[in-house]
Amino acid sequence: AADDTITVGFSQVGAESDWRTANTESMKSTFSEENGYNLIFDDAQQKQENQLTAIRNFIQQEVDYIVLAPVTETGWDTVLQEAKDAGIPVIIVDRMVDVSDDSLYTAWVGSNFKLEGQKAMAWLDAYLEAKGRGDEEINLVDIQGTIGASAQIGRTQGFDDAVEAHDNWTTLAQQSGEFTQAKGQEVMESILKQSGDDIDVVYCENDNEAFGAIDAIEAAGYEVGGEEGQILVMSFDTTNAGLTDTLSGKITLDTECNPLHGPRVQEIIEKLEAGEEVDKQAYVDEEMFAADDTVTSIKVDDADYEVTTITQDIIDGRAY
Amino acid sequence: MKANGMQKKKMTGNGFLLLITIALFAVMYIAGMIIFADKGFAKPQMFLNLFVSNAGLLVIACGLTIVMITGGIDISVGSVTALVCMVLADLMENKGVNTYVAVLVALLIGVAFGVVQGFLVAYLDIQPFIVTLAGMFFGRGMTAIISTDMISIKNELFLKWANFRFYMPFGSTNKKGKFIPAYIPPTVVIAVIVVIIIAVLLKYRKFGRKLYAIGGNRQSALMMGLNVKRTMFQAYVLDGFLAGLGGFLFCLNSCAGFVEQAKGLEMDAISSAVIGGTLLSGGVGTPIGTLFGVLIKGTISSLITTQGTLSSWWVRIILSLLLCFFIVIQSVIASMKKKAK
Amino acid sequence: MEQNVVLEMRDISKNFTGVRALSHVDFTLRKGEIHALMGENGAGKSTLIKVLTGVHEFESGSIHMAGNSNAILNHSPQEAQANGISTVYQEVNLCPNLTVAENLFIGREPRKMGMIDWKQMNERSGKLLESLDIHVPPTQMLEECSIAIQQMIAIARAVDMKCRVLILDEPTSSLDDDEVEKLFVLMRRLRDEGVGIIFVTHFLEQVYAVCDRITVLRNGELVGEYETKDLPRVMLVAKMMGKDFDDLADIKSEHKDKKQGKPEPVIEAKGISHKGTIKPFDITINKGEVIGLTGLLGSGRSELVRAIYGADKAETGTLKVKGKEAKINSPLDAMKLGMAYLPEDRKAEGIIADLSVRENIIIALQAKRGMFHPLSRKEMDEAADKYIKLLQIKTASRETPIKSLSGGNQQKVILGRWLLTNPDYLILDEPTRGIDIGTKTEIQKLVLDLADQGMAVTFISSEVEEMLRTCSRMAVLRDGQKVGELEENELSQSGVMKAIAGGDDK
Amino acid sequence: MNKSKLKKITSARLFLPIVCLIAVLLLNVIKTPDFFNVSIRNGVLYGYIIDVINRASELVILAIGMTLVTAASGGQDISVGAVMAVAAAVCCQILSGGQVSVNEYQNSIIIAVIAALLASALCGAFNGFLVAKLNIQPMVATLILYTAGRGIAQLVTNGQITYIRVDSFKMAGGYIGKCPIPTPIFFAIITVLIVYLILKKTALGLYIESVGINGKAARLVGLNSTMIKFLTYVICGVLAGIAGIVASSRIYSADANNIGLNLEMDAILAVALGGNFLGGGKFSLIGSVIGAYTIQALTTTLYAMNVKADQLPVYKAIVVVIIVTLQSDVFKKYIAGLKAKKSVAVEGGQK
Ligand SMILES: Nc1ncnc2c1ncn2[C@@H]1O[C@H](COP(=O)(O)OP(=O)(O)OP(=O)(O)O)[C@@H](O)[C@H]1O
Ligand SMILES: Nc1ncnc2c1ncn2[C@@H]1O[C@H](COP(=O)(O)OP(=O)(O)OP(=O)(O)O)[C@@H](O)[C@H]1O
Ligand SMILES: [Mg+2]
Ligand SMILES: [Mg+2]
Repeated sequence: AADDTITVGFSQVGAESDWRTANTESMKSTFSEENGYNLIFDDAQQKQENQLTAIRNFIQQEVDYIVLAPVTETGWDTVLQEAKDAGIPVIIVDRMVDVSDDSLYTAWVGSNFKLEGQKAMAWLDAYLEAKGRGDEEINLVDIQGTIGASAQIGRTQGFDDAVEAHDNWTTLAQQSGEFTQAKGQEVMESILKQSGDDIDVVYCENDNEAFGAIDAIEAAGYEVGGEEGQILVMSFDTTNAGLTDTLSGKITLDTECNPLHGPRVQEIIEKLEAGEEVDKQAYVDEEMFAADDTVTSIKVDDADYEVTTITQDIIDGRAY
Repeated sequence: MKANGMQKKKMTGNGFLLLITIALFAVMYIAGMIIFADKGFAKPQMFLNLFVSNAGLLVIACGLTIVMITGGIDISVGSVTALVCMVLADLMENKGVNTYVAVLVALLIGVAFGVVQGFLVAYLDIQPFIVTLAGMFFGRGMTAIISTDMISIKNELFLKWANFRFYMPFGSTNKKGKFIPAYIPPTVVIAVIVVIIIAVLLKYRKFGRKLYAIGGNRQSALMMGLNVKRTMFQAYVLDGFLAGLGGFLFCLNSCAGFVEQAKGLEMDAISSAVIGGTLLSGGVGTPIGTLFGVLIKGTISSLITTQGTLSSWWVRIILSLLLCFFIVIQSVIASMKKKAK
Repeated sequence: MEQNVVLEMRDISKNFTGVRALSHVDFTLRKGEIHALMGENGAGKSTLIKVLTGVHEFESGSIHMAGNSNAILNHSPQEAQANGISTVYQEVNLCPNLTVAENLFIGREPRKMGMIDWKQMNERSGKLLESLDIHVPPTQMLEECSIAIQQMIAIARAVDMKCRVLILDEPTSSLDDDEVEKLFVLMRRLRDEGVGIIFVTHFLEQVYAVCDRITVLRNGELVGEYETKDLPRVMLVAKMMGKDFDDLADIKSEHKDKKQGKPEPVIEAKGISHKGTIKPFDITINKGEVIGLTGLLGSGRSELVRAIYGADKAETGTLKVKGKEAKINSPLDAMKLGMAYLPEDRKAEGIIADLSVRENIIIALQAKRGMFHPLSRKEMDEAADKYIKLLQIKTASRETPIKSLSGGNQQKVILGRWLLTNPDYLILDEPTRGIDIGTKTEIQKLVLDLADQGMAVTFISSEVEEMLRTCSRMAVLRDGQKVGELEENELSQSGVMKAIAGGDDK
Repeated sequence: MNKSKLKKITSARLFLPIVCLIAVLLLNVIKTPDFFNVSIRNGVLYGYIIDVINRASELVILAIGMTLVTAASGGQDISVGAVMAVAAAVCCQILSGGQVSVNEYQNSIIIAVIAALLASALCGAFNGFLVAKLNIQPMVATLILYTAGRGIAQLVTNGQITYIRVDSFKMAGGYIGKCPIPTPIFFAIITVLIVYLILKKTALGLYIESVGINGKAARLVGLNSTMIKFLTYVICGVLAGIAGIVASSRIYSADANNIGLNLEMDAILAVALGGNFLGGGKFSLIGSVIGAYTIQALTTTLYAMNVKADQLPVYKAIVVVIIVTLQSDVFKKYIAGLKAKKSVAVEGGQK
C-alpha cells in the first residue's frame, strides 16, 4: 500500500488569519490518507527562511510533490532549482512566485489580487452610475492591508488605477490597517477626525479591517450603507462574518478570495501522475457578493463577472 | 596538592555548561536520526542543512553574543537584516549599482547602525534595550521607506554567489539508488570562518577579555583602568558589522528584499546565544556555545518539519515546549552542579 | 615644588549633592614614603583618592605630579594608571567572572604575536601570588575566592604594575595579621624602590608600624600633616576626632561584675554541618554572653554562623533556640526566632545600594512583620532617626541612598538595621570592618551593653585584640572544624594565637 | 527661594517624563490645531486627545505589570502580548461555547472572565516559576510563552476568530450605557489605582525594590526573593489578561494572531520612558503610566499627521532616541557643565 500513496510536502505560510486556516484545512482534507496521500505539513510561521528550510527538508525526505504557499513572491530561485535538480515537481498556491525561470515550478493555483481590486472598483463605478452619482465628486479612503503583502499590493493597485481613471474620484487617505480589526478601527478613527464629513467610500482590503472601520464610522455618528449621505464600505475575503455584515447592509460589496485550493491542486497532481500536461496557471473561481441587486454584472478587461446578491442561504451553504 | 585538585575542578567548571549543551544536542540529533531514519534525517545533507539555513543567523548571533557578554543586548538585528536585504535588492535591481558596491553599502549599513547605537549606549549611557529597540523601529521603517514592494534579486553575479556549491566527498543515495553528494554554499564557509575568528578574538585578544571584564562588573572594569566606554562602543560597532554581514548572508539565501523580512530574527538570535550558554546579565558566553545554540534551534525545527503532521498552532506550542525543556534541563543541571560543589 | 615630591594636591574641594566631602584640602606625597591618610568615617579619604584617580570630578584645586609643572587632570582611572598611579580601592573592584590570573593581568596581558599568552599569564600569576603567599590557583574563578583573598588579589594587581604612586584604601580591612605583615613587607620594599604610597587604614598599630608621615582629615577638611614620630597615638586620635579619646580603655571590666550566675542557653547547636565547608560542630551560646569565633582566614567562621542563621542550609544536626527544637529553612525563620545576622561582605550581602538610609534600616523589621503590616511613615522616620543618632551615622539625610555614604557609615546603617529588630541572638561577622576607631569602640561598648541587657552575641573579627576586649568565651576553628573553646580565664593574646595556629596543646 | 523651588521641581524624578509627554502633545498644536478639541458627538466624547487616552489604556495596564516585573527581576516579560491573546481567546471561546460567532452568551460572562484571568495568571505563574525558581533569565524564560502563547490561543479558538456580537460584551472596550467616557479609560485608571494602593498599603513596593537591587542582601534580611519575583510575574500575567479582555472587547472577538501584537515592546518602552532603569531596582509606577501615554500620543500624532503606518516606526525611533537622550545622566551632566561654564565666565567677566 505504501507504494501507491503519494507523498506531498506542503509548506504553508502560517495561521495568521481565518482565511489561511481555511486554506490549510482544505489541503489537509484533500490530501488525506483515505484519498491515498501522505501529507507532510509544515507551518513556516510567516517566515520565508523557514520555508526555504522546509523545502530543503522535503527534498531530503524525497517527497513526490512539493506544494508551496509562499510567504513572499520573491527569493525562490535557489531552492526551487534544488527541487528541480532532485526531480520533484513543485506546485505553487495562493501567491505567485517571481522567479527568473518559469520551469522551476510546475503549476500555480491561486487568486488574482489585482483582478479582485479591479472587479471591486468596476462594481463601484457601475453602482454609482446606477445611483445617478456617476458625475459627482466622490471621495475615497483606502484602508490598506499589511504593506508588502501580495494581497495588499494587488488590491491597492486595483484601487489606485481606478481612481486614476476617474477625474471625479479623489483619494482622501490611504493608510495601512495591517489586515486587523483593531488597526482598521484606529486608522479609520483618525481619518474621520480629519475629513469625516467628506468621505463617500471606504475601500477596506479585507473583512477584518472593514469591521473596525464600520465600528469607527458608527461611533463617530455616521451611517454606513450604499445610499447618498451614507459611507459606502467595500471589502474583500467574504469570510462568514464579512458576508453577515454584507447581508445586513453594512458592507455594500464583498469580493471573494477563495481559500479552497486543495481540490485544484489534487486535480493537477492526478494529471501529472497520469502523465498529462497541466496548465501553468489556474485561477480559483472567485465571486462577488453585494448587499443589494443594483448591479448584477460587471466587465473587467472584456471579461464578464457576475455579482451575486447575498442571502442567508448562501452564507449557510458556504464551507468557510 | 590542594591547589592542584582545585585547578582541575575549576577547569571543567568553566566549560561544563557548554559540554552539557553539546551533549544534549548530540542526544537530540541522534534520537532524531533513529526515529526519522526512514525520512532521511540521517542523511549528511540534513545535518549540513542546519548550517545552510542558518548561516546568516549564526553570524548575527555571534554579534549578539559579543554585546551580550558586555551585559548589553541588540534587538535591532532583525530590522538591520531586512534593511540590508532591501538595500541590496534595491541597489542592484532598481538602481543598477555594481554588485560589489551594493554589498559594500550593505555592510556599511550594519556598521552605521553599530556606530550610532554604540555611541548612544557607550557614551551617552542609555540602556541598550531601548537604544536597539529604537534601532529596530528605525530599520524596519527605513526598509518600508525604500520600497514597500517585494524585490527579487536577479543580478547575475549575486545569483552566481548564491547558487555556488561546494560538493563534499560524502553524500547519500536516493530512492532510485543514485549517489548524491552533500554540499554547502559559500555562506556556510563564511559563517564558520566568522565563528572561528570571533572565538579567537574573544579568547586571545585584549579586546575580547575586556568585554568579559565589563560584563562581569562594569564598575570594576572601570576602576581597573580599562577604557570601558571605548570598548563598549567597539563591541557595538563589531556587532553592527556582523549584523550587516549576517544580513548579506541571509540575503544570499533568500535573494530578495521585502519589508516583512527577518521579522523576529532578533529573538532567534538571542535565544540561540542563551541556549549556547551566554548570560543576558553579561560576562559569560562563547561563539562556540552560540554555534551550538543555533544548531539546537535548527534541529528542533527540523524535527518538527520532518514529523510533518502538526497543525500550525501545535507547531508553535511544541517548538516552544522543546525550547522550554531544553532551557529548564540546562538550568537544573547547572544548579545541581552548583549544589554539588 | 620640592625635589622629592611625587604628587601634590592643592586646595581640593568636592561637593556631592547635599554634602561637602572635601573643602580646600592639600596633600603632598614624597618619593619613597608611606603616607597614612587618616580620619573618621566619612572624613573624605576615599573621596580624595577618587578625585585623584579621576573617578570623581572636583570643583576646585589642582593636582601636580613630579617632573611636570602643568597640572594634571585624570578623567578616568585609566588615565590615572597611565600617569603612574595605581590604586586599590576601598571596595574590592575585580571581575567575578574572570579567573584570578585575568584579574591580575587584565589590560596588560602578556602576549605572543598579538595573541594573549595564557600559559605565560598563568605562570606569572602563579609566581606573583606565591611571592605574596596567596594560596589560590591562578585559574580559579574570582567569585569562588573569599573576600580576603580577593583583597589580596586586588593588592597584588596594583603592586605588580609599575607605578610611581600606589594608593591603598583600607586594604587591610579583611586581612588577618599574617596577611597584613606580608603586605607590610611588600610596602616597605616598594618604598625602598622609590614608590610613594598612600595608605588608608583605621588600625592605628598599622600606621605606626609602616608609615612615615600622616595626613589627617576631619569632616572634609585638612587638619594637618605630621611626621609619624612626632605624633603619638593619643594625639592622632584627638586630631582625627577633634576631641580627646582613649581608644584603649578597658571597656570590658566595667561590665564584668554584672554577670549573673546560671547560664541560660539561647542557641544550642548539635552536629550542624554544611557540605564542603564545615564539619559537624556543637556550640552553645548563652544569654548575655558574647562568644567570639576565631581562626585563620578561611577557617570557616563565616560558614558556621551562616549555617546557624539559615543563610546556607545546614545539612545535618539539630538546633535548639531557647530550649526549643527549631527548624530553620531560611533567614526569615531564624529572624522569627529572634536571630539577627550582620554579614561580612557589606557590599554584596549587606547594603541595598539604591535604597535610602531609612529604608535600609527598617527593611529587616519590615520583613519580619510581614508584607501586610507595613510600618507607617512616622514609625520609619523615628526608627531611622533613632539609629542615625545612636550610631552617629554621617549622612546628609535619612533619605540619602546608602550607596553614597562612606564605607564605615554604611556598616553602621546595617548594624542599626539589626538592632532595630531587637534580637535575642545577634551574629556579627566582622562588624567593625572599615570602621574608625572612635566608632569601633562605641560598637564594642554597645555589644557589651546589649549583652548586659540579655542579648546573646556571636562576634567574629580578624582582630584578636578586639575580640579579647569584648568576648567572654571563644570558639576556635581550623579548616572548617571547631577545634576547641577558650574560657574566660584562658583569654589572652598569646593563648588565642596559639589555639588558632593549632599547637598540640588543645 | 523661588529658584530653589524651581530646582526642586526640575530635579524631581517625574519631571522629564512629564516634559516629554507635554512636548509630544505640543507638537500637535502646531501641526493639527484641533488636536485638543473635545466635543460631544453621538452622545460620547470625541476628539484626538480622547483617542490617545482611550487607546493607551491597554498599554498603561501592561506597563504597570512590566514595571513591577522589571523592578523585581531586572528583566522584562516579553510574553505579555501573547498572554493577552490567550486571555481573550479563553474568554471569547467560553462565551461562544465553541461557535465561531454568537449573538448571545453561551456561558456566563463571569465564568468567562474569571477563566480568562485564571489562564493569564497561570501564564504569569509559569513565567514566574522559570524566572524565580529556576533562575532562568527573564527575557529567555518569557520567550517561551512569547512563541507558544499565540499558538495556545489559536488552539483554544481552533484557529478561528471567535466573534461575540453581544452589546454587553462590547462595553469593556466601548461605552457603558450613557456614559460619554470610553470604558477602557476606567479600566486603566482603576488598575493603576489598585496597584498603587497595594504598593502603598503593603510593603510590597519596598520588597520588590530590595529584591531587585540586591537579592542576596534581601534574602538575608528575611525576604523571600523567589516568592516576590514569582508574585510580580503573576501580577503581570493577570494585568495582561485584563488588557487582553479589554482589547478583545474593542473588537468583540478573539483574534489570536493580532491581539496585543508587538505591545510588549511598547510596554517596555513605556517603562523606560518613565525614567525607570531596566536593570531593576527602584521604580516609579506613575512614570511608566506617563511613558505609556507618551507612546500612544506619539502614535496618534503621527497618524494625525498622515504618516504612513509602515514609515511610522522611523519617526517613533527618532523621537524615542531624543527622549531617552534628554533623560540620560550624561546629557544632564553635560548641560550642567555648560551652565557651570557660563556662570564661571560671567564671574570671570566681573573680575
Ligand atoms: N557618590 C557619593 N554621593 C554622595 N555623597 C558621597 C558620595 N561618596 C561619598 N559621599 C559622601 O562624602 C563624604 C566622604 O566620604 P568618603 O567615602 O570619602 O569617606 P571616607 O573618609 O573614605 O570614610 P570611610 O573611612 O568610612 O571609608 C561622606 O559624607 C559621604 O556621605
Ligand atoms: N587563604 C585561602 N586560601 C584558599 N582558600 C581560602 C582562603 N581563605 C578562604 N578560603 C576559602 O574560604 C572558605 C571559608 O571561608 P570563610 O569565609 O568561612 O572563612 P572565615 O573563617 O570566615 O574567614 P574570613 O571571613 O576572614 O575570610 C574556605 O573553605 C576556602 O575555600
Ligand atoms: Mg573610605
Ligand atoms: Mg568570614
